[in-house]
Amino acid sequence: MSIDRPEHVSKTANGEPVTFLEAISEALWEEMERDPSVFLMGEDIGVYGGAFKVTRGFLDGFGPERVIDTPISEAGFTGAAAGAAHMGLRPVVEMQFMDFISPAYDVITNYIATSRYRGSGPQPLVIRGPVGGGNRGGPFHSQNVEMAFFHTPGLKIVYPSTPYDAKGLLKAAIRDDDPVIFEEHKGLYRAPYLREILPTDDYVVTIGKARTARQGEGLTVVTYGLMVHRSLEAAERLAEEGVQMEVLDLRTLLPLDDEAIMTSVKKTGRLLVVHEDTRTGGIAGEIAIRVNEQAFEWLDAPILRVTSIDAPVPYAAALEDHFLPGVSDIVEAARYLAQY
Amino acid sequence: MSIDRPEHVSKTANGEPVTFLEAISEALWEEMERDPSVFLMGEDIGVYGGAFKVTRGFLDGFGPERVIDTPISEAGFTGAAAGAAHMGLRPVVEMQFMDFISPAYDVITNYIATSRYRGSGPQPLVIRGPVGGGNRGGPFHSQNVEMAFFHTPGLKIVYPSTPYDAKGLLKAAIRDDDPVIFEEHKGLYRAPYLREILPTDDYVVTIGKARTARQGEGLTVVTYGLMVHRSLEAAERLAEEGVQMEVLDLRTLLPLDDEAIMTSVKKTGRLLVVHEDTRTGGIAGEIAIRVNEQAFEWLDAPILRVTSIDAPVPYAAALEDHFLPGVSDIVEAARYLAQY
Amino acid sequence: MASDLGARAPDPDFDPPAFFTLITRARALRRALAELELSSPEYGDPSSDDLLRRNRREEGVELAVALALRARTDGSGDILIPARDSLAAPLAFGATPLEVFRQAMGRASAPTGGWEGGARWTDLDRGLLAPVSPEGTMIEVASGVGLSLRMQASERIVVVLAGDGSSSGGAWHEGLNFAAVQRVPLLLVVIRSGSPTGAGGRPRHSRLVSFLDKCAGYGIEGDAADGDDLPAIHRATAERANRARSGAGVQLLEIRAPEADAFQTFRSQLRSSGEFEEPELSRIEDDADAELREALETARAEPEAFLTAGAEAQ
Amino acid sequence: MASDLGARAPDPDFDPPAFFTLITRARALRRALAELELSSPEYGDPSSDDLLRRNRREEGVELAVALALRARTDGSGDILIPARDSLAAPLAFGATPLEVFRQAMGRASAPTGGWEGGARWTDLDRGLLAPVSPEGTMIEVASGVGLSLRMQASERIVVVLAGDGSSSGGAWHEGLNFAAVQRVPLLLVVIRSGSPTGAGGRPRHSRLVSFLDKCAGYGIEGDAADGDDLPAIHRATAERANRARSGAGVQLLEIRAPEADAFQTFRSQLRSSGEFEEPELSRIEDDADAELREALETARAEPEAFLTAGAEAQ
Ligand SMILES: Cc1ncc(C[n+]2csc(CCOP(=O)(O)OP(=O)(O)O)c2C)c(N)n1
Ligand SMILES: Cc1ncc(C[n+]2csc(CCOP(=O)(O)OP(=O)(O)O)c2C)c(N)n1
Ligand SMILES: [Mg+2]
Ligand SMILES: [Mg+2]
Repeated sequence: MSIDRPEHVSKTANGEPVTFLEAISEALWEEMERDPSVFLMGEDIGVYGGAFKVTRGFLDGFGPERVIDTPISEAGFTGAAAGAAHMGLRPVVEMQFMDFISPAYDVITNYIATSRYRGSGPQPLVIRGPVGGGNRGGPFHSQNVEMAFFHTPGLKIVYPSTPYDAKGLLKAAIRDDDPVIFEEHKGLYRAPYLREILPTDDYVVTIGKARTARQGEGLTVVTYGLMVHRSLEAAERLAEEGVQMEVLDLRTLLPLDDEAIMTSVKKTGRLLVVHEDTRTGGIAGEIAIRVNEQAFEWLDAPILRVTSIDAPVPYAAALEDHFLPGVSDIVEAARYLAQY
Repeated sequence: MSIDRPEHVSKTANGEPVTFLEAISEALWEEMERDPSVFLMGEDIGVYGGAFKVTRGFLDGFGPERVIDTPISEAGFTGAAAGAAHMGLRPVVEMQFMDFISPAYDVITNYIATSRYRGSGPQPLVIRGPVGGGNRGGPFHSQNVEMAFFHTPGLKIVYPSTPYDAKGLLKAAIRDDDPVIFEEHKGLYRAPYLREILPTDDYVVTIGKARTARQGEGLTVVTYGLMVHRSLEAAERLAEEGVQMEVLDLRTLLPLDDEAIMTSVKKTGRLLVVHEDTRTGGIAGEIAIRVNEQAFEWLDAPILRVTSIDAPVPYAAALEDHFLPGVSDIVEAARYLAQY
Repeated sequence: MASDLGARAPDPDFDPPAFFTLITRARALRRALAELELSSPEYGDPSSDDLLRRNRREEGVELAVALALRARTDGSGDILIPARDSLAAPLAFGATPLEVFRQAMGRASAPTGGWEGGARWTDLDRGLLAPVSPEGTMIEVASGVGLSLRMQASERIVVVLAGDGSSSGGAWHEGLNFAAVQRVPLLLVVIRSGSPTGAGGRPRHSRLVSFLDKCAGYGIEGDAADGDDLPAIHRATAERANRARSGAGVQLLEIRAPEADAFQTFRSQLRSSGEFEEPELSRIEDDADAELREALETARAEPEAFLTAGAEAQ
Repeated sequence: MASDLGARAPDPDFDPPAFFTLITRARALRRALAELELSSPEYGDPSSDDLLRRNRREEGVELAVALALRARTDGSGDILIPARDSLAAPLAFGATPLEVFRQAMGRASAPTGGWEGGARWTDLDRGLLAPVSPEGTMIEVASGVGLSLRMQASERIVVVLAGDGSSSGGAWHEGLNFAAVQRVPLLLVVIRSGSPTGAGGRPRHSRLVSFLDKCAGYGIEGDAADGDDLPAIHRATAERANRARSGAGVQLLEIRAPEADAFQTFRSQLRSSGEFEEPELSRIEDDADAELREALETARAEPEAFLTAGAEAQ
């Protein structure tokens, strides 16, 4: 299939740098071109092009059978994706904001995640959408949703931090036979500092593999999403103090890349987990117990974490800034660990 | 208000021992007698008396305004409970099986849990129902649901292991101004070994306080629900080997009783977390990182865990037995830790 | 109630002998499972097994519906999503008692290898898609199955069997609405059990009088049939299925609560109509019993399900 | 469209001056918020703010509805659950522009102390219950509010304002069905925006023609009114509210998509009908502007919200 590509999904082909958001659009476009079984569903993704314009021009390119504007019915269209996946299609559904995935919690955890176990076969589908705070979106347009699903066997969860990874991981997710929840931080979508030139060749980034975003010997920071960049900023500051922080970008949260985590922890002996999601029941806990199980003897200090506070994401700017983990919170915790 | 109590909720008054299930029935009955704002909603709880007969006789005792047979509509009646709670009532809703709480995930996490933060006031309601495996119930009648909600600020989660605690904690939950998720393990409901004579006086068990189910110096097992009894069995076996296991029954999962956990860990230096819920993303992680944060220097060994495996609860007996954590799994892990 | 088969408009496709064979097998299977105390895996508490269970009278309804559909074994037929505790309809789509026993007994040889019980497994070649317990979910899933069929411009349809109570749930609504908007070839068969007034000890699920009253609100088509009138159910199913096949979008078929024991009624009708002699009927029953006995023994002798290493990760 | 106020059956309770004052304030408030670039807190992406936002023409509808209800300040009135981005209806129930500014600007003095924005706060004395974003949830919550009112045998009712799109969600269905089954005094006002055919760039949410077609399926009562005919909306609301008050159970009121700018239309009607002179209208507008300016300045000067120690645990 060959469809005239609109300019905004041709940047890589033209050798131009792309934003995080454009990388996602390109991944979707290219997978739809490559594989006619891939199709999209979501609220306002067609005529309107999506709340964040990720699918602008897609309806024209692929038509209404493959770019389906749905009712406001997250459970309905996610369940429909499950049905279509049984029939050999590869649906990619967009949650307008990932906060609105919760009406689909039942069908995702009880139907989609269990399908393979129940002998009903694979569920090659992707649920993607914007997450994260810092946009003054208040409690229902700012959530991170990983911990709602992290506990559910049968799902994969991907949360990229760069355009390169976003494109490669989304392609991998679409080609994966398991259901993948794909989180896109709104703070990354159009961040100018992330623009990068991507390979013109088709590539994927393997699901389940972390990435060392910065090498260091002093301590390990395990993080993902927007917090990768906050952590890198913190690392710069700490480097001035002579502390070399290693930053591990998980990229995939489920399954966790135990090997990458343990390798780094065994090297540095100190672990700080940084996540934007709220504290209690955040992913830091699972990482901590895995390190206990697999690398306890290498620990020179307690495993610590920097996270949002335990509350809904507040609306007011001042509250939200206080709520979110900041660079200085990371610097402080890392310094403490380095000196431990 | 004084209503003739049927015999099956009069055992304590008559000085007879009660089962776990009867303790729950008594708590509900007594709270409804004490406080006219308490009322019940759920599927088949009225005419039929509930799938497990927890509310047998309640419709006769309190009438259809206070014992409401609902449609199969977990989101609907849980949302209705939220509305009634705003109006000064204290609804107690029953999930026929807690597995079916998932359609209500949205209203619980986004509405009920956030109400107080959003300035909409407290939500004095209880969501209770049967949980847990071992009954050959298959993937949809066996789940533990704590980790679906543990990550949500604004909720409390209670999971008792004895008739005494079940009665006292359910009363406390009903009187609490915050929303409480109350898990009742089916394996405890009618277990003869749990029958006990309860105080005839009105009493509550404070939410948020763990209980030392067995004293020991060798290592700490932190657990809850049915696994308390499995752990006590393991403790007996280990005692024969000279290992003294302390068993801490959390009783409340959210908020966690950090103080009790740290006190025990500081005493034994060794921690094993045992939960029936599946492994990845289970509560063991949060406990592990809290111990790292608060008691790392006291640890003489890695924090380990014994859990179900990462899968839906299987239907077949042989699979389910393999899936669930057994006494020998606990013995083995505890022995390893004691010898570490 | 179809008190007189012959007096109705003839339904050339309704095949009483085939029907009798199936209902005999279905009934024998349910009884065997009940004897195994395995018929109600959903309820650990034995005191609740009289609750909520699909009324056995619905066996007749299920078969009358299923026999009006295109059951194939090569993946070219209709897709049937049975109710959570259906047995009869899956049999009509080629599920075997042996498979059901293996499921119920948690055998390694069971279609789901022990992960699920009952007639809840998926075999798309036979057009069987396994339901999950949470009510309504399967209508959402069916909307996507139907969407795919529509995209393929196939003549196949997807059929969901559901109780009336499930209509109170959000999943029922979202699935039906999405399917309606997308005009997918979906036939939803609502089998009523409760009385609409909430009388008779059954809780009230809705204030509607007939499910047909729901059609306009979704912009879909519908029909209703008496739960005891098996030929009428068969005919109405065939009509609705044809509408769905021909692009008319979602079809709803309401089956009013059956009151008679379909097996007994049907059996005496077959005899009194002179279509069958007693020995013939007895032979069919004996065959079913023999099949079941053999299947049961086979399943019993087979090894239990086991977890292969790394099964957690599948 | 109410092209001629005087020609209609008189609605003694519809009070044009009160209405004009409120719509003037509501409109001024919305404009001020828009200027503050705070009117659309839900969308971080500025390019999407033309999408999905409550059409400002709906201000007239909201007020015509709200003014037909019992707004009290001592907790004895009706309970209003506005739409997620309502401004006009809350004003009619006693919310003040100052409070809205405080919310929007995240002031410590805001009714929610900075935790939420917009006119989304709860004050049951004034009968205001804050909506959350997920569509449909508030109908579930309203069913429980109504249940409580019914238990108290009060004459109060609960009223939900909602868009048409939210009707596709499970929460909408479960809430409405539960309320219908329980016969609670709930009035659901559905304000249509999209075209039912999905034309005009708006996605299709349903195949229904009118929301009244949903009533029989839930066993509830309903009525419809033209979105531009404010007195008709007012009258229909009052009628439905009375039905709910008198125990007739759930009421649905469909408001067909308004097409005119209610403020402009209403203003010229007031003038051409001779009821008001231009100076009088201008004075009302100036008063509203003055109120808003003052409120804005007050809110601006106030301190930002802050987290008190231990706020996490609340
Ligand atoms: C969402 C959900 N809640 C609760 C249950 C538990 N449950 C199993 S069967 C049943 C009754 C179903 O009634 P109906 O849909 O009318 O089916 P029938 O048994 O009458 O055929 C219930 C409540 C469930 N399966 N799903
Ligand atoms: C469950 C859910 N999904 C998605 C959204 C995002 N969203 C906000 S407004 C809106 C459109 C609402 O349409 P409608 O109910 O018709 O209201 P209108 O804006 O037309 O008045 C959507 C999809 C939401 N609020 N809730
Ligand atoms: Mg039924
Ligand atoms: Mg609308």
